Amino acid sequence: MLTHLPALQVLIPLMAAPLCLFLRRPHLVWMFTLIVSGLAFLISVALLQQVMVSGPIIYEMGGWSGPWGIEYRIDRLSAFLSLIITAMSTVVLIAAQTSIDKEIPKNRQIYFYILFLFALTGLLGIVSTGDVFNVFVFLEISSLSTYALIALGKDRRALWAAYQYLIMGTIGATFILISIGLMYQMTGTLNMADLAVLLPEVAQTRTIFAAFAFFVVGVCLKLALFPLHLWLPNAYAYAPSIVTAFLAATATKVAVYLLIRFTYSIFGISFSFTTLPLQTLFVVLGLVGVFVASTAAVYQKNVKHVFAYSSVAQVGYMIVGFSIGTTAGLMATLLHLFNHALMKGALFLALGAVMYRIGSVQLSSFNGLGRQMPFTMAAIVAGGLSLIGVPLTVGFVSKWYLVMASIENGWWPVAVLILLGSLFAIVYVWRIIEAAYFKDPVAGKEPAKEAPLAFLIPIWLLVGANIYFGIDTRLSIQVAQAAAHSLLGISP
Amino acid sequence: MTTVLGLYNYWIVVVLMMIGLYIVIANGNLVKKIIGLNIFQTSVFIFYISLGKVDGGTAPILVEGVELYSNPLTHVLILTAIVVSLATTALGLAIVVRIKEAYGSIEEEEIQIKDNKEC
Amino acid sequence: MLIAATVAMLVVMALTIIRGFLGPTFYDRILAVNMFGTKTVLLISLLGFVMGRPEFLDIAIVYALINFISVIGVLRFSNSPVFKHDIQEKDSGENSS
Amino acid sequence: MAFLVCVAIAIVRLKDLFAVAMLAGIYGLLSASLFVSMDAVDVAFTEASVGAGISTLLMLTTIAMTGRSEKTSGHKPLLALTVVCVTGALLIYATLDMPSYGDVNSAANLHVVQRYLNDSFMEIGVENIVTSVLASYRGFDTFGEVVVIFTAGIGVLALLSFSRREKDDSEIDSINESMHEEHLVVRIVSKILIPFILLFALYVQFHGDFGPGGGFQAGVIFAAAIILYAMLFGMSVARRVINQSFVQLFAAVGVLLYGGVGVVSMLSGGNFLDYNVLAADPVAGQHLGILLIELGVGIAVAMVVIIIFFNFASRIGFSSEGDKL
Amino acid sequence: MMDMVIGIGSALCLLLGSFLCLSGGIGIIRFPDFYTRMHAAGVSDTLAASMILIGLMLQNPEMIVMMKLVMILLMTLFISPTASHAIAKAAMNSGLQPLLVQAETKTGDKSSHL
Repeated sequence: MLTHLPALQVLIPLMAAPLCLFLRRPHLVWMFTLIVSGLAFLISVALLQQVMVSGPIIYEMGGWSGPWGIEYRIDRLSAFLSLIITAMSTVVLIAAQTSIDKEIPKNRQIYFYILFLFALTGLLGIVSTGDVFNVFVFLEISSLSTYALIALGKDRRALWAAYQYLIMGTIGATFILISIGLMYQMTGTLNMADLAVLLPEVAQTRTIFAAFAFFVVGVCLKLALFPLHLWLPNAYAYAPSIVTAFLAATATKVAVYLLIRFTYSIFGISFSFTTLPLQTLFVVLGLVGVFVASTAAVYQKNVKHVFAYSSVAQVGYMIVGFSIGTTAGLMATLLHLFNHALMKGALFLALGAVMYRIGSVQLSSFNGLGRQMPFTMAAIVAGGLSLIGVPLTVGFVSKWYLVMASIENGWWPVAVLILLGSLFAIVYVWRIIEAAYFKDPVAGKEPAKEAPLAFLIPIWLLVGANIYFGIDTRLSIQVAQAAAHSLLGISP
Repeated sequence: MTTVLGLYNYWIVVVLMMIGLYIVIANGNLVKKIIGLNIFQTSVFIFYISLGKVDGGTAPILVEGVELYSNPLTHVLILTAIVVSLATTALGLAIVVRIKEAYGSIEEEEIQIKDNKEC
Repeated sequence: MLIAATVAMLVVMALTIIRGFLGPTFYDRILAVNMFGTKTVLLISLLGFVMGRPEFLDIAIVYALINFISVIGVLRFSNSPVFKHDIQEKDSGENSS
Repeated sequence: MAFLVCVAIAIVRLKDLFAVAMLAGIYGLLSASLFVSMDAVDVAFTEASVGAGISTLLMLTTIAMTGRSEKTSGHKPLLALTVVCVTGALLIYATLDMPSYGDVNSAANLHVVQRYLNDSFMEIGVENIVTSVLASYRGFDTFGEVVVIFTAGIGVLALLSFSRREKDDSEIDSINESMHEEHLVVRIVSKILIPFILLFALYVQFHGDFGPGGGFQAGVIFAAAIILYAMLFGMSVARRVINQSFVQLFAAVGVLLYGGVGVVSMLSGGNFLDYNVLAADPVAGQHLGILLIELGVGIAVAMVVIIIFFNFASRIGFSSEGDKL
Repeated sequence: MMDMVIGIGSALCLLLGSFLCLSGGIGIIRFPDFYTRMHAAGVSDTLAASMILIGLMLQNPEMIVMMKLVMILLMTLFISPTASHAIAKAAMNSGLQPLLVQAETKTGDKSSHL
């Protein structure tokens, strides 16, 4: 059975989803989903271990090898990503039942879990496949389920946000489809490894340039890189809290993964960065994104909006690290992927808890919450500190590596700008802290109780991880480094 | 001249794609946006199929005595893609129906005005 | 001969499309769509023969069916109350112009 | 080809959504004929039933609920035009280095495909290469495709299903009652046609090995027959004939059947979806596997399309009721 | 000899069908109001389609192809009039009046009122 692990990881959530329909009782379905997600998590741990020791695993779907069939190719990067995804989904699901009970009508809860499983499947499928068209199919599985999940939000603006996301996401996916078509036309293959071999021969054609351009634009739409980020804040803000936490922690990460996978492993770094002006473009866009989004975050009234804009800013950091193009830069990006998933997961879950208790996440309703929900607010503070990049949290680690990487490359201004960006983070996190601890609660309002345990456990799990990986960085750095090395073709 | 003839097909496809994309971006009506999306996707399908066409070939179903077939792989890919586009359309329209019920309108601008009032 | 018939079919299709554009009433358009569908069925059967693979007539059958179903669909949904009102409004506007 | 451009431009210009939806249907038909002329018969099959059939129906249903005329808005199309022009220019630029249309020796037609063309009959034993690639070489993609459509079905259910069924049924009933009094002829002809359509769906389902067709197309045709029935005899009658939750379960069964074949092959020692191990003889195994998964696809697709349509259609009564209030 | 007769027969059928189609197409463009256009479309459609299909049948000796063609023919014969009927009826119900009636009601002749 061990040899089937790469396939099983995707298949278990996939097959479990239709089974949910047979269970009928939301409570049972929740348990089942949680177990399935946990199982996927265990598999991903096993896979990561295996990959770290033995190198990439290749699994041939249907027994057809190479470019003829579809193969799954798990290398360090994809194992790392699937670890993040499954870990986040499991943690988030612990809180799901409590939160969903309140936010979604009973007769739709089963569908919620099924869609959640499909979203998980899609994301896992994207990271583990070795076939570009299969990427498209799984991208659509995850996006379709995400649209529906967002539209399940209570507010009617959720529908509008979902619709916008659907339009943007589909355009993005279609762009990716065009790009795949162009690549196929020039090389005659869809297999990633095969493409990497065949592309350099035709790399100097205009068709491949266009293919690359379409791919980048398509992924950036999914990635919400500035200026294509417009769908993201609303989608995050109005989706059910659980969905927000899951998406914020995973979806953009997978898009970053795609970008890394295509530029580094398929097109090859020299093509991406020297033949085309991608590097400068990305650094500029990334930095502008950091500043614009951070500024926007400062002015938001809805706390979910604040963190959503901060997500856009964080994506900017990742893109900067990614476009530095050295091992250090890439490693910083990967670290940030992991760390950002941890902190955003914690923050949005905490917001979910607030939502659960007081039914609103407007900044004004946070007044005095520091005393009413001490544990939840403490978690938000910890997450916020991590977002700023205070030492002893994970945010510090990844920012440190990012700055180091840019200095190493001789990009002083970039390093300075990254640090400046953190200042903005201080401002917007401070506004929340100020409201929670230094303002009196609105008179006459029922004081809120502390969040239920179902929330506190996953929140503090994530916060704990935030601090643990901030202090003991060996594990995460080792994995990120190995992944970065293998991507750049350097043996560790 | 040969390039013009050889690429004419692709150019038409490009024009079609752009018309679809234009509808999606420029139109304010939600249903029409989805129709535009459909056109855009269908044009991409045509692009795929035309790159798999082989002069003098026939449909890739084996019969005796025929040596040249068109490319079956693109057909397979597009079959999958058509299904995906159907799924997207269905879901998109479902959201539109809900929007109509929630906002009483399916015009982009009216919805935005109503949203801004709430904020 | 087949080719000639195919060309004729294409011409007729063009004509029906023009009618579909011009309208002027809603039912003209349905009619155009219906006729267009029938012509497509014929075109596909002819194409099958032109290309020498007549076993593809299945597609023509599907077309005929789908065409019928969509015409019925159009009529069915044009019957909903919200809608009828709309049509009449529209038609009267168009006729007067 | 020029037809397509005309239709597309007309779609841009027309404001009447109903006409637009119908033109979209024509667009589907046209592109399907184009697919036939480019040898892609399976694709034409699917596009005809999806693009011209189901999508159009769904759009019509939606429009029936949301109103048909589009308001002219003072949108600024300038931005859109620039975006479109830039993208278009990029694509045209990309075409300049492409192999010309119909080139036998282009890379796309040489590399991977040759194996499918030359060896697939020996390895799989199915005349229709599209079917063998779809179901076996790239079987996992197809599985993904089934999952996509299932996801859409669940998404629609999650968005549109509602609990106040009893009351609305009567509402819909009253609308339908008037409907079938009017269309006696249509009803009788449809009564004759529906069994035939169902039979044809079965034919398509099992004939996919030799000619165009397969599970997906069959599923759509099957669903189309049911939809026709529902349109003519009323949603409530159709609901009585086909129970909603039963349909849901069946859709799940379809997906599970596909996946189950994969798991069985996994258990019997092959990889996921490796049909060779299903029977003693690899080719027989492939046949069995393809038959089963096509069946799975057919069931899942038919049920999902029915789910989607039913949920849309039962909303009509709901929203018109809302309008009155 | 037989072959030639069949060949000529099929060619004739095809030609006739094409001609009918074309005339229908011209009719749908040129006729003044909906009901006349409907007439042009409906009547020419059915005959033209059957002509062309019969022409095709004559071309091909294979049994299965023949069967399919017969099926298409039967279906057009069923579907086309039904669809035309449905459209016309719907148009009538929605209050769209033939040109003739419109003209007459304008001149004040009440006898032909519906």
